Amino acid sequence: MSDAPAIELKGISKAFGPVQANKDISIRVMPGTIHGIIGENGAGKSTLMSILYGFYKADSGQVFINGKETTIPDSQAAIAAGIGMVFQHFKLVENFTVLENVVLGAEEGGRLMPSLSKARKLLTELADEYELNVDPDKKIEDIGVGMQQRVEILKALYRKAEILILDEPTGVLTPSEADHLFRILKGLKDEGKTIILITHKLREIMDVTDTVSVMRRGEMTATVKTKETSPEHLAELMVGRKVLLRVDKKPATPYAKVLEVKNLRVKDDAGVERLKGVSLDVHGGEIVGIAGVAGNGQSELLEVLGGYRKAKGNVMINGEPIDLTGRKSDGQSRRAKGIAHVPEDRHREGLILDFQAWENIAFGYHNDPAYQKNRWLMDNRAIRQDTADKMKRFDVRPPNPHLTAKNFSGGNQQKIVLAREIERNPELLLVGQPTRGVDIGAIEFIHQQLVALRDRGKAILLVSVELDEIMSLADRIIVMFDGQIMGERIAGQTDERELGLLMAGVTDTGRSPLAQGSTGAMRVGNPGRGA
Amino acid sequence: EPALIFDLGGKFDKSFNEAAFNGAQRWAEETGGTFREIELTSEAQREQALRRFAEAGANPVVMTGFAFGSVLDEVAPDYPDTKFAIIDMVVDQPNVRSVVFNEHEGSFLVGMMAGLKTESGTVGFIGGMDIPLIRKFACGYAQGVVAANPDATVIANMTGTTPAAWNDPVKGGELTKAQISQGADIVYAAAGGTGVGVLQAAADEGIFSIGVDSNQNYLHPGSVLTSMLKRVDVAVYEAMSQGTDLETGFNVMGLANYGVGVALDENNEAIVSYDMLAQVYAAADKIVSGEMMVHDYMSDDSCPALEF
Amino acid sequence: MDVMPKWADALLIPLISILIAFAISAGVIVAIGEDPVAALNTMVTGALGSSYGWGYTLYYTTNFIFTGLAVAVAFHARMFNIGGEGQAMLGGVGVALVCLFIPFPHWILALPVALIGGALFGAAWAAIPAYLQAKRGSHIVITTIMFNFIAGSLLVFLLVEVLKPAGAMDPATAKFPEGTHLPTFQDMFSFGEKPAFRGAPANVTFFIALLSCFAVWLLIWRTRLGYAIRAYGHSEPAALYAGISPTRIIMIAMLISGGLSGMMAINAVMGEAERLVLNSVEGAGFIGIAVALMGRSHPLGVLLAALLFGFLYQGGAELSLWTNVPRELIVVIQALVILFTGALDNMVRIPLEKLFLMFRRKSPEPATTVVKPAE
Amino acid sequence: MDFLTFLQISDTAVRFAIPLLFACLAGLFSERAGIFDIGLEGKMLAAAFFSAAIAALTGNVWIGLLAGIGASMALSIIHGLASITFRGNQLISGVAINFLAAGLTVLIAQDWFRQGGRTPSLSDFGPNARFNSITLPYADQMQDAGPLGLVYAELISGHSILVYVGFLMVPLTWYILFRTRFGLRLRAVGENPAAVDTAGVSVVGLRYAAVAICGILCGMAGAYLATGLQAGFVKDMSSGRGFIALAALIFAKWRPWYALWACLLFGFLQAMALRPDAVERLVQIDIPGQLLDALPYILTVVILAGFVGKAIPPRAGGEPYVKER
Ligand SMILES: Nc1ncnc2c1ncn2[C@@H]1O[C@H](COP(=O)(O)OP(=O)(O)OP(=O)(O)O)[C@@H](O)[C@H]1O
Ligand SMILES: Nc1ncnc2c1ncn2[C@@H]1O[C@H](COP(=O)(O)OP(=O)(O)OP(=O)(O)O)[C@@H](O)[C@H]1O
Ligand SMILES: [Mg+2]
Ligand SMILES: [Mg+2]
Repeated sequence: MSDAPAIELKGISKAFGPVQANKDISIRVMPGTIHGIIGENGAGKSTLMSILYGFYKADSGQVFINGKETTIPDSQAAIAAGIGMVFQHFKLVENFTVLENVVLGAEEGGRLMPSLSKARKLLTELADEYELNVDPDKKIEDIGVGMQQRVEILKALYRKAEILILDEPTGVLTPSEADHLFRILKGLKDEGKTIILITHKLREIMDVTDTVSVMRRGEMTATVKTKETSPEHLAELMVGRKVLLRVDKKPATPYAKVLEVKNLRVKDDAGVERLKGVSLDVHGGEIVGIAGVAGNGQSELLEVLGGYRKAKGNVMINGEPIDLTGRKSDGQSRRAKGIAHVPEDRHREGLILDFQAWENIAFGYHNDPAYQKNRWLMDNRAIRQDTADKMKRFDVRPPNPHLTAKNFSGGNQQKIVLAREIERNPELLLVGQPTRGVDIGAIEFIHQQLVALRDRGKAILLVSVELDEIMSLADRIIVMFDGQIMGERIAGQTDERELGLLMAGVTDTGRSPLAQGSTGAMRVGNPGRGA
Repeated sequence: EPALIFDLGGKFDKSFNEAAFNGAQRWAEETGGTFREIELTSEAQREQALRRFAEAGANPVVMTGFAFGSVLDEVAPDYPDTKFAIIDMVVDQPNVRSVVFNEHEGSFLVGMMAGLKTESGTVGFIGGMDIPLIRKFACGYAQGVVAANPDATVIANMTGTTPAAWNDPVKGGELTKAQISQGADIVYAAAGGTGVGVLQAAADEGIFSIGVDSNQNYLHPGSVLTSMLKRVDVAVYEAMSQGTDLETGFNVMGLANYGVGVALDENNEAIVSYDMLAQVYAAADKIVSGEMMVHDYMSDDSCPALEF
Repeated sequence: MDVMPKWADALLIPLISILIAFAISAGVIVAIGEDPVAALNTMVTGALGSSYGWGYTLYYTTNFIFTGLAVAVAFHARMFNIGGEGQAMLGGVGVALVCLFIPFPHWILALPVALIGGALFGAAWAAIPAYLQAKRGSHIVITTIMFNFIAGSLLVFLLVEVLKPAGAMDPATAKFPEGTHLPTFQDMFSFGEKPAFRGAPANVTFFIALLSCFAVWLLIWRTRLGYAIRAYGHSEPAALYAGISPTRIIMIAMLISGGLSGMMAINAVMGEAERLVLNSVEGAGFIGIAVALMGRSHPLGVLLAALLFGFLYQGGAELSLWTNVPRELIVVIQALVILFTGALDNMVRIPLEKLFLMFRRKSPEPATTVVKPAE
Repeated sequence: MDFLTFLQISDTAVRFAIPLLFACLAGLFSERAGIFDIGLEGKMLAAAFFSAAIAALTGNVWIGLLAGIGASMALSIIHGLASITFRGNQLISGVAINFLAAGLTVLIAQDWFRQGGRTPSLSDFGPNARFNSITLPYADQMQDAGPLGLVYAELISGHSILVYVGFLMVPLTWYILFRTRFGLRLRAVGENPAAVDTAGVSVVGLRYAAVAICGILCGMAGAYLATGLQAGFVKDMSSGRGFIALAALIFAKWRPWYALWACLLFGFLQAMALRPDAVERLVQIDIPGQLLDALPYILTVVILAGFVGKAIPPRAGGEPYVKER
């Protein structure tokens, strides 16, 4: 092993049209180490790694591999240089087998059969060596995400990668799967391989990395030794100022029951049950937070309550049952009942990115009589006026109703959605990931607005994968795992450790809905397939 | 300056439209005159072409094909000073000359030749678009076949029911092969451009074919038994010669006035026997003299010799 | 962030694309040994040089407005309706049935009923592909292509076996009765001695087409339904979230689209031929694609593009009448327009965007762009 | 329907199926690589014209075939530019290509031959100007050697070389797609181009290769029409065959062997439409020819609707591969 860095990037810049994703970035990673990269959403982490892997071309900058300057025009060159990458969004061919996916691009010779049988042998060897068990003949679409990730890692190893990049590998994993992954990574490191790990989770950084780099707004703000830093310090580096983690709020004063959910069951398009009999209720004047690893049924719960997924079971709003399957099971009917919804993904659902702000303010409420000029025509002027008012109240910048939604920054886009939903003064507000990809200043504002709505006596059901957010915002916390409710806690009376166990499907017998009639031992459930 | 409008099959269909073109060409060569012409490529152009020629002072305006009928009926009164000639259709307007042919008579004669020539006892007919006019060809042909050879069978197929049937040699070829496999050793094509495919297939498969409208004997010498001449060229030539004094009204061209007939030339003299010719001429004489009647399908929409 | 100002996107790009298409067309004319300037001259005088020429140009324009609007409405719901041809054929059947079997005393009565007949039949023909798309996920493009062919066969069957008057040779219906005769421009605008628009087929339907443009504009940009259609077109998951039913939008958008295609028959069948002939649509359904693409799916754009194609059609007919350039030249031009405004859009857009980006990087933030939130 | 009639209809069906088969396999390569192609019709038409025109001008059908393939390839490249390089809408590009071919063939034909948009008959240019039918050895003797002999003589023998090539294309396509490295990558690029890209293989290169193969096969389809089935080009001679091939492709669920059966079925339907007499004798009712004409399309719609086995297109089909927005 030489002492030249395994990877050295110098002055890397990359722009996507008008967006400067990477600005003059330099970084050194020593061989045989695990190097973490953290940064907010959109900070440019994936872009930087994709450049290293030859997926994108940098506008300028140099790459040195093991001290030698290397040009990486495409992924073929990166593979040749010994780099392997597991992308944030897997790059697998769904209806190919594991084996075919592994060989793809690394076949030997023009005929397929010989390279397949050769690969099969090698694959079993690799799988044994690294505890990466997969059935080579299963189709990708038939295996879970954890398994798919193994295939991605196997792909890299099959190509004899010495440098392995993993982009947010644990986002879709359960804690135990994540632990397994980190064991594997440590094993690889011990063999002298170099690993770059991108993650949002400071805990993981602290646990497994040797050094860590922080990115902000396309720039590399710092690189530090993990041992010499703390989570608080990293968080500060990430957002550029001191982080205030607690929300200022008075204790809740719950009123009558607003939402009552009984035995809700949902199947997805593939027929897999995603909600397996969920029951919960939310009172006016309280925020109920739902915690859980992404893909354990929280999204489906919001979708059912928001009216765009059909389900079985009973749901009542202020004592009135709502339609879960019939003609009145759509979003319009939900809104008529006083349910507002801030969806998890503002780009996919919450906004029409090509609509202007004022059209987005009417979105979902376009049938509101106040927005109509007469029976036939909409009153666009009224909508624009209303929009201007709402934008002012929610401090949307710039407060221009004619600006197209995609031209607002993430935080301001989210404020538009919140303004639209909260200003309706709904009986029940469903909120999914309200601060995903939003900077700290906006987070504070958004949290204040939610608390204010609560204090007006309205019910709020909050779903978030950020445990911190749940803990600071919710009055009551419900933990979901594999489509079921694992347990319920009062916010002030629990801690991250306890919630983390529940999120992993480990439940104590006393309070679990699952445990009734069971022997009372600790149970570990199986994770469902991730979204 | 006269004008000539070709129907959808196009000027060079080797058949109907080409005959018209030849007539106009002959007129141009003999008189040194010039004429305007247009090949229609779409249905909607019909009326436009008529009007534009009339407007531009072309006179007479000659058009080939029954499909002009209803359009001309409408346009003609708008241009009372222009004379029109239409072939294959009767249009009752004071400034229109309607030329129709006794195709059944000519078809009868080629039918006789087929009946005399056939060895298998089965002969075929391939029509273009399935309209009464083409059935008239088929019916005359079948009568001729049976007259010469009472035991013979006639198989008749139409290419289609739309104008596309005039221009589908692929289908024509396949129909021919189908008829050959049913035993036919002579096929008569009355199908415009589709006939090219019929004659080609017949030549490829080594059987005889009969051409139509123009003299098509030269297309595959030794394979085309004869052609049923429909003297569209004469009709066009006459119309153009009469010029602005075009005699309007109804004009029938039959065997009697050399409007239809059979084609004999060096390309088919080897395959047509003297005896055959003698019988055909005799029949022609009888038809002209009125001694023999060939049934016209279009007179009562029925055919004594063939079922459709 | 928008790289280009709106006007560049809406006007500059189509304009450059059309110029490229025309330049290549001129090249084609040269290649077949003709003079493009003379050709253009013939086309302009033939199509725009007389009231007669205008009468044809506007007749074609009317057809293309309907089919262009049809494609545009479907585009707004992000559906590519290639079935305009078949829907217009069926619209023709509807119009013909109405005109043949209801004895109308006057066209004022006949027109609205025939309009409904045409629109209903056209819409019905669009309904099946729409249903299959909405409920069974069958790709609308493929099903509408198939339905064009099925419509063709159906029309032949109807004309040959059912509607053809006995003894007639054309596969066409009988002439419509006098009471259904729509006033042509000649009827409407001939004052004094010399008739204007003599013999040209443009008729009162043109004004219905203009009204339709306005109606579609209102529908798309001023009504809740239009809002829902556009929202669905931009994002299906978002529409679902907002409680907009995809099935409903797909069905309604396609029914409107098919109805508009069907209404074309008023012009071509009732206004011009006054009987249903086999080929009354003549590819107008396909031209609608070009028209909608060029017009950026905006009714005003559709109107202008339809006018351009109306000119091309009439000009092309004149060209083939007086010169040796076959009418297929228009087909080539049409193909090039579709190619450059539709499929090769990015060929013009990418360099242009780079240009604007360069310009913007050099100059300080122009007033229209985003202000980054201050923190 | 007696056996001989059946054989004869089948014989016609084979000839009708071959252009469909070439075009269908062409579409299969393209669509398996994620490039939808509704321009099969146009490519076939262009190839039909250029093969006939060049065969007429040179008197050599093989040169004609090359010219046809060249013309079809040229259109393929336009389609590639539009849908791969410039990431345009593949359907719109296909529509444009169909029009381009319909217009240009007539325009050029008129310019070159002045026969109203057709080429002169190839039989005027000597025996080598078109593909003649080949009588297989002993075909004549086998005629009377029982039903199998009859099948050999009537159905198997007596087609032009391109027919046999067409049938050979089916196993060849299967082999290339499922047994070679190229095939694996080609199928992958139609399912998930990002996977191919990150595996270090050029998406653009693969897709152009697929589009080029599509061009070659469409070229053979067109050449067969004009120089094998017929002896010359007439305007619009593909008459919707490209779309029937597309229908067959969907019907076959994008698989080569199924494609063969689908094309034979559709060819058979077309052949039956030519023989209303035989059909009527067979089913005892008078089926309108138009119904037979429309049947391939109707069947395809039924398949598309998923009532009889769902046809799932390649997942990345129709979408340009966009790495950077
Ligand atoms: N393919 C692309 N085309 C255009 N812009 C892109 C593309 N990929 C990323 N961007 C933009 O570049 C910026 C950096 O994105 P990148 O994906 O690198 O962020 P990230 O740090 O990985 O964020 P996350 O934590 O959400 O994964 C963002 O503004 C993003 O919108
Ligand atoms: N994918 C993209 N395509 C086009 N423009 C983008 C894209 N992503 C971001 N932008 C532009 O970049 C700007 C910054 O967006 P981004 O979401 O990264 O902001 P931010 O700094 O994270 O702000 P906020 O803190 O409010 O989220 C926005 O104004 C937006 O116009
Ligand atoms: Mg990322
Ligand atoms: Mg942001």
